[in-house]
Amino acid sequence: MDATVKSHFTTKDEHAPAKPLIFWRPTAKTGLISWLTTVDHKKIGFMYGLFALVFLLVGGCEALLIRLQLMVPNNTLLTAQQYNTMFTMHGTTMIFLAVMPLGAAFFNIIMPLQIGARDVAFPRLNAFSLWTFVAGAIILNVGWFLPDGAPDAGWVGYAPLTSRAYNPTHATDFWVLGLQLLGVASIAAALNFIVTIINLRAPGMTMMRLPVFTWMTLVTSFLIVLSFPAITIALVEVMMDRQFGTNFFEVSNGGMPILWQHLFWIFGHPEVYILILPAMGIISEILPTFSRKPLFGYPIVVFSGAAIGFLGFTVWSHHMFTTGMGTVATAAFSLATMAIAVPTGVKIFNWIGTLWGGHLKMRTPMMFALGFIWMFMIGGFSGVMHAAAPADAQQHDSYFVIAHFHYVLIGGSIFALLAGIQYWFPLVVGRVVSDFWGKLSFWVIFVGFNVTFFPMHFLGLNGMPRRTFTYDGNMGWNTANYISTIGALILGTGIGIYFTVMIYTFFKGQKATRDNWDGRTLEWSLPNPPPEYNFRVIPTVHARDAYWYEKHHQEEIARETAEHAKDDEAHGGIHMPFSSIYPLVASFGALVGGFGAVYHNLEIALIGGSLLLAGVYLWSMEGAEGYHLHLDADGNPVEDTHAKH
Amino acid sequence: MRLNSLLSTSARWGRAALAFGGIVLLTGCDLNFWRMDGHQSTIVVDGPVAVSQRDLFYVTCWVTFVIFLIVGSVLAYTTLKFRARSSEEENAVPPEQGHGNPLIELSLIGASVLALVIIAIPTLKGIWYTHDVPEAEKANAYEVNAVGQQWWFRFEYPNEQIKDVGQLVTSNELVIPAGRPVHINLRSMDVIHGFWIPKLAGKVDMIPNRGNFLWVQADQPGYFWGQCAQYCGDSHAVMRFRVIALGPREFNDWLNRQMEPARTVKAEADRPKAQFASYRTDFKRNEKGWSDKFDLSPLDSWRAQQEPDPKAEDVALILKGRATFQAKTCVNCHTIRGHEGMGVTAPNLTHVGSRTTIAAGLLENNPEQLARWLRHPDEVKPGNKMYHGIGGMAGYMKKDDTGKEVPNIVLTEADISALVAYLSSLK
Amino acid sequence: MSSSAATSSIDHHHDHTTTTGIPNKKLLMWAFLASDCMFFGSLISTHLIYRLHPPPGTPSPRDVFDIPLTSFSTFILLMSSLMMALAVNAIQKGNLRSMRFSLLTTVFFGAIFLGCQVFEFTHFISEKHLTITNSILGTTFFTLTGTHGTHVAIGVLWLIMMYVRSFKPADTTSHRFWFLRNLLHVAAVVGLVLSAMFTVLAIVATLETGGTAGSFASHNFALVAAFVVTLVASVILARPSGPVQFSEANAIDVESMGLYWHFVDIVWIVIFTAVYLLEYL
Amino acid sequence: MSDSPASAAPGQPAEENKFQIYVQIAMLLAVITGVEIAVIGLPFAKWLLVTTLVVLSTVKFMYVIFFFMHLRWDKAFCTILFFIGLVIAGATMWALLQLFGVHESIPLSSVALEAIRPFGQVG
Ligand code: HEA
Ligand code: HEA
Ligand code: HEC
Ligand code: CUA
Ligand SMILES: [Cu+2]
Repeated sequence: MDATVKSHFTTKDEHAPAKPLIFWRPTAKTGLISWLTTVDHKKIGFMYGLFALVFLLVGGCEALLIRLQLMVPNNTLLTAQQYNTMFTMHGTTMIFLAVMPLGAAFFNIIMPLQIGARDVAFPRLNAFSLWTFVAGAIILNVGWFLPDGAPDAGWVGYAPLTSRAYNPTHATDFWVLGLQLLGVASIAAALNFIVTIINLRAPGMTMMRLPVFTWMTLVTSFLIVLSFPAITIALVEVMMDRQFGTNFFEVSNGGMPILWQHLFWIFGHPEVYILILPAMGIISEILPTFSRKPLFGYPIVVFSGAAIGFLGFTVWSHHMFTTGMGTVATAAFSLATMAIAVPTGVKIFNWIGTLWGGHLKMRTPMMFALGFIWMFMIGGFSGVMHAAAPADAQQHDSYFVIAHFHYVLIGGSIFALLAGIQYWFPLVVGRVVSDFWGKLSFWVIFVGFNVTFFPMHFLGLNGMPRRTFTYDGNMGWNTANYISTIGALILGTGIGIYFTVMIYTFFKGQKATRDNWDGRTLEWSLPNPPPEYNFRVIPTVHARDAYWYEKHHQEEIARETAEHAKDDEAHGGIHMPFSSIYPLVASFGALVGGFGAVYHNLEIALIGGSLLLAGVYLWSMEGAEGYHLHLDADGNPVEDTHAKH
Repeated sequence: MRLNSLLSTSARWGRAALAFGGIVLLTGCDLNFWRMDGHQSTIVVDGPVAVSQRDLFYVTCWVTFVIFLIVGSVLAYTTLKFRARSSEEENAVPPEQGHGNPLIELSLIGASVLALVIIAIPTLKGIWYTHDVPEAEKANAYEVNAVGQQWWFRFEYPNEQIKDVGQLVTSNELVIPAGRPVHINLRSMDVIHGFWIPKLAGKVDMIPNRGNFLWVQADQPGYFWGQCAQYCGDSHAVMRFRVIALGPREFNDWLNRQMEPARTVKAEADRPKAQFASYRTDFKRNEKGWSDKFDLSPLDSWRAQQEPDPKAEDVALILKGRATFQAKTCVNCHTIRGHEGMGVTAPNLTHVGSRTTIAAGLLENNPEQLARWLRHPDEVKPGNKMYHGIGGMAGYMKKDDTGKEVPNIVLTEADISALVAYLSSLK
Repeated sequence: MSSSAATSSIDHHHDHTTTTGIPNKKLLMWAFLASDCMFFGSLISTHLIYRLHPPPGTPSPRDVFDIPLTSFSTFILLMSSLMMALAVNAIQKGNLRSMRFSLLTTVFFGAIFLGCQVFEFTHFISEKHLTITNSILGTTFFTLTGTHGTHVAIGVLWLIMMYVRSFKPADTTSHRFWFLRNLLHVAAVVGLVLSAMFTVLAIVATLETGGTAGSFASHNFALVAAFVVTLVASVILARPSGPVQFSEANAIDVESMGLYWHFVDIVWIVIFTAVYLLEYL
Repeated sequence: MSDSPASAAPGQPAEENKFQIYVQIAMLLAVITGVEIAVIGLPFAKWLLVTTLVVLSTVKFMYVIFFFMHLRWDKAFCTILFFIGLVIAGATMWALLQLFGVHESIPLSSVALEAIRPFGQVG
């Protein structure tokens, strides 16, 4: 390390310099303040996960209300308006507040560990992403508690239904600004991950040695960074229309509502891959570990992930086959969509190849992973049926679509995320979930899920439209709907078991051994839970499945580690970033500003904006400072050159 | 021992299946959730467009089903075969650390591409076929305009010009000639709607400021269910419509009658005074709006609806209804051609009595349901414009100076029965 | 210009602490700019799509636009890009004074660009009757160029902050009030830029309406006063007061900011062609 | 620009002559802008002029990113990173313009209504 780098840290002089009070750096390691000001990627990831799980339950309860309303024909449990609010918030919540942040939680906690880094590239930016996400979530949901009500224009918010004329209350403004903030949070986080993966890899960790989960993190981050701007612009346009009377979607002045759909789906389709690629990454970690052999065809799995990401930008109009695009455009998007089945199939084949010849350990994560392959395959096949545009003309906006995307979203994303939680739980929390209860929850979820969503294929083919709060009893939909609701209750019970067991394990579960599953990637080389500084010594990577290699070349690695530890000490120990309050301040400013914008209140918007600006300014002035840690033989900090505490 | 565990596993599954079946049977359902022969089926269909779409669906279905069988069997086999059955097996010397096999991977890619080509070819054919009326039949095609509005449909017949008035306009029930391609222009006046007659063709959206169209053909005379298929606000779910396909002669008769102005009932000396039963008033929210009889053979119901039944008509009441229609400002929004009214923001009611449904396909058009609609439009159709007003025109409610909604049109039960009698007479 | 001693010790193109050798901040900025391509891509697409099918009655952009003015501001923005590049060049060689000068010039050009835009907007609105609400052309045009203008304004603010930051004393212990001074300094320069801009705009307005120097002074006394005060304050606050912290090591900060600034410039290159020039064919 | 920095080996910082390079490029950019403005007055076919303008502004674009923004001297990785965004954004813009350019997308508001389909007055 050269001199320039060190100059960022305060070790030059023994005494920390006197600073204006505003540059106070919080040092608490426990308690509320420590969580609010933390820049530790593991804590941030943990909070992402916690919020996401809460919203998963919220979204799930909304889903249950939807299902209860549709249990029997002509039901009166919910009013039309309540129902419309319910599916809008269900979709928005599940996608933006549950699955995406759960993905972010894994990116945050696991990815730096897998590449042998001590943190992400911009720890404070990471905190800002988290808090801005929280701000967005608040704005999105605040309508439940206000007279205007929560958003009810569908998760796709098609113009001109979102215009003042058709949606005069602030509900839609909440939706617009909430999503806007979530977009900022996601982009900031994704930029951070991109830089981290590219720049913070341990020595020897070449791109083609990256664990597949990290690769999928990278691809997902690119998708976020490149797709969110489209919806940002679309939302800006809606907001301008609503607040300043512009004409983007105002038909009487020549506006074209269809433009919203294009901009939305330019974002929206990559978005669904943002939801599935992390899941595929998780599966690509679990299968090798529990088969005790490396991923089959690593390069092609990685490449197909990137190909899916890239192709994801070329197919958006398959959500618009019924908008009258004309034959040529329809054909082009139809073919492009089918093409995605190829790289996706490659993944499925390689996963099976991974299993082939392995010693399959049938533990809970493995059960969910296998469930994923089956269910995702079914969801993918109905996707291909949609891709055949003329057939889609019958399926679009029917329950067939609902069946398709719940198979890929629950059978795909959620199954994989639940698998991932079980898989990394021993590492992050240090306890391991009971195999019996884990498997039980899996089977209940698996059965409940299929009972809920399989009949929906038939509902859709039998002409049941989606987003309908009621239906008549003479349409032939009664049985399937009834079964589906029973299924949802079973599914809910399964998820209930899953989380109960999880919470129990968190407090009382069996302690996990180090490297609980005989893991293959670097995160398993750490004690559980991993210390604040992650790696005592930055590892040197010699092969794919770096930790597996380490375990089989222990002497060589021990020698290397000892040398590097000495080097580290010579450079003044492990440097750690200070906590900071300003990311939180800046996000709070964004929250206030968001409210100001919703209510079209200039003063509040200005206050929020100034807070945001002040937060960012102070954040930049306080600088990326940190302190140094020295460790004893057991890895406990012995001396902390950060003098004041 | 293996057999034992297998037995106990299957016993467990069996019990689970029994329990599940029990739940379902107890609640009186039959398990045939896979039935696909409803009024809006996309599988049991009646026209060439829908047939081609269904056949394409079958292609995709079979191709993916075969792939599923193959991949699934391999996956199942692998899982069962390589499963570790004991902790010794789990912790045995790790298996060979293989890294892949390019040949297998490439051939699987090739196979996938091939499978997709099988789907792609009929897809491309279908895209061009379903897009517009085939060239050869263009000359024979009949033209209609369908306009979506929150939450009902207006249908226009540009070929049928009425002197001094313009084209023929109807609402919520589209009557088309059977055995002939029909080219439907799709327009919207407010938000995006979707025009979908599952048994005749897949949907196409009605998008403001966009000139979409669709073609359908009903092979036989028939009665078809239609549905708005694009979320369009509160009452999207109950934005429905009906399509009636008629043979050439019947269709022409229908057109001729529709071109006539609204029917005026004359007092005739020998006509007995009809007795009106009082209408049900205790409808629950979302309660179904049709009778079982209607459902049995809807086309016959429709035909029966065309003919006035002078014996059941109370002339005085009808006349009173006509006056009420004007007095209560219904005319601001509705048109009854030949009688009063020039409103264009609401369904054209000129021949409303001859339709089988009202309120955009939601309710059967019988006196009881008509009364239900007039009494509580908002309960029948949440948010509807007849109740809340539209485009500055007050409905049952209007906005006062403070922007609060206050009652505007108030109908007594007497008004309602008069209006029902009048509207029902408009055959 | 040949190498000063400091130059050789710092290699600007390689950062040993990162895997690729590219500094994190630079990578972050490039990734962000990739994202911004999509951002402006969507916005420009919106404008062009509506230009493709204008509703009847849309005013012709040719009757609205003022190509000489826009060409001038395009030129100005290009020059600001040049100054930005020179600022990076200077600090990479440890030449603080030269960097400050270049930064200020960049700010100056940026402010001129913004001033032109303010002038353009007010002209379009008051004389050409093109507003953001009265036609789709106004809607997309003002939103697009306004968003670009906002990017420029953020850039100017950032430049000013970087400029002021270069005065942060090396030894903050002996300058207890350095942060206050820093804040004041930012406020002074921002005030200077704003007051200068609006003073010039006021002069132009006076000239256009045929006013005299006297009428200008009487109408805009406060503005001129603010200009003078902030100018003096900026000069005073910029007086050297001992060694500063800012050095070649900060070149990466300036460089990342420069990337942003240049990007705003290339977006304008595209807008100038796609939004303005193409209308004249 | 004949003695362009192309002669400097990549990776080796061409610190010495960057000042001149920057100034030269700025001049070049100004000149191209001037040419662009001149081009719009020329009496040539529209497609030719459009092509010329697009090419010219692309050239300006490339000069700025490769010289002012140092891509030329930086690791290729930066270039790749940016071009991923640039290419996807460019391709999306192109696709959007194509989609809206076709006959189906002509909004009703921009044509006499009859021109698309008979669509009489409402009522
Ligand atoms: C996790 C999210 C996710 C994923 C991964 C996918 C994956 C795919 N989706 Fe899906 N989709 C959604 C989420 C997702 N989708 C959502 C949320 C909507 C609805 C949005 C809304 O309207 O609200 C939607 C809607 C949607 C539509 C629009 C339907 C409509 O509204 O009319 C279409 C149309 O083409 C489509 C297609 C596909 C295809 C082809 C894939 C492919 O990627 C699938 C590929 C996978 C396989 C094919 C299986 C495995 C492959 C093999 C075993 C190889 C061999 C197979 C073949 C050769 C066929 N999806
Ligand atoms: C990742 C995304 C995701 C997930 C996980 C889910 C999960 C579920 N969704 Fe989904 N859904 C969407 C994304 C998702 N959904 C989207 C995008 C839409 C479209 C919205 C739109 O049209 O705009 C949609 C729409 C949608 C509809 C269609 C509504 C309509 O069009 O009218 C339905 C109907 O059944 C439905 C059902 C369900 C069910 C039953 C679950 C279940 O999986 C939920 C399971 C969870 C729980 C049940 C809660 C957790 C458990 C407890 C709190 C314990 C206590 C409970 C018990 C003991 C019972 N969803
Ligand atoms: C503010 C305008 C307005 C007024 C006033 C109004 N209506 Fe309506 N009416 C509508 C609209 C809009 C609909 C379609 C509602 C829907 O289906 O969503 C409708 C539907 C109907 C229908 C069903 C038509 C069909 O074919 O489905 C009838 C019958 C009817 N109105 C009768 C009346 C009577 C009688 C009055 C006077 C008491 C009246 N309307 C006053 C706007 C109005
Ligand atoms: Cu109209 Cu839904
Ligand atoms: Cu999609």
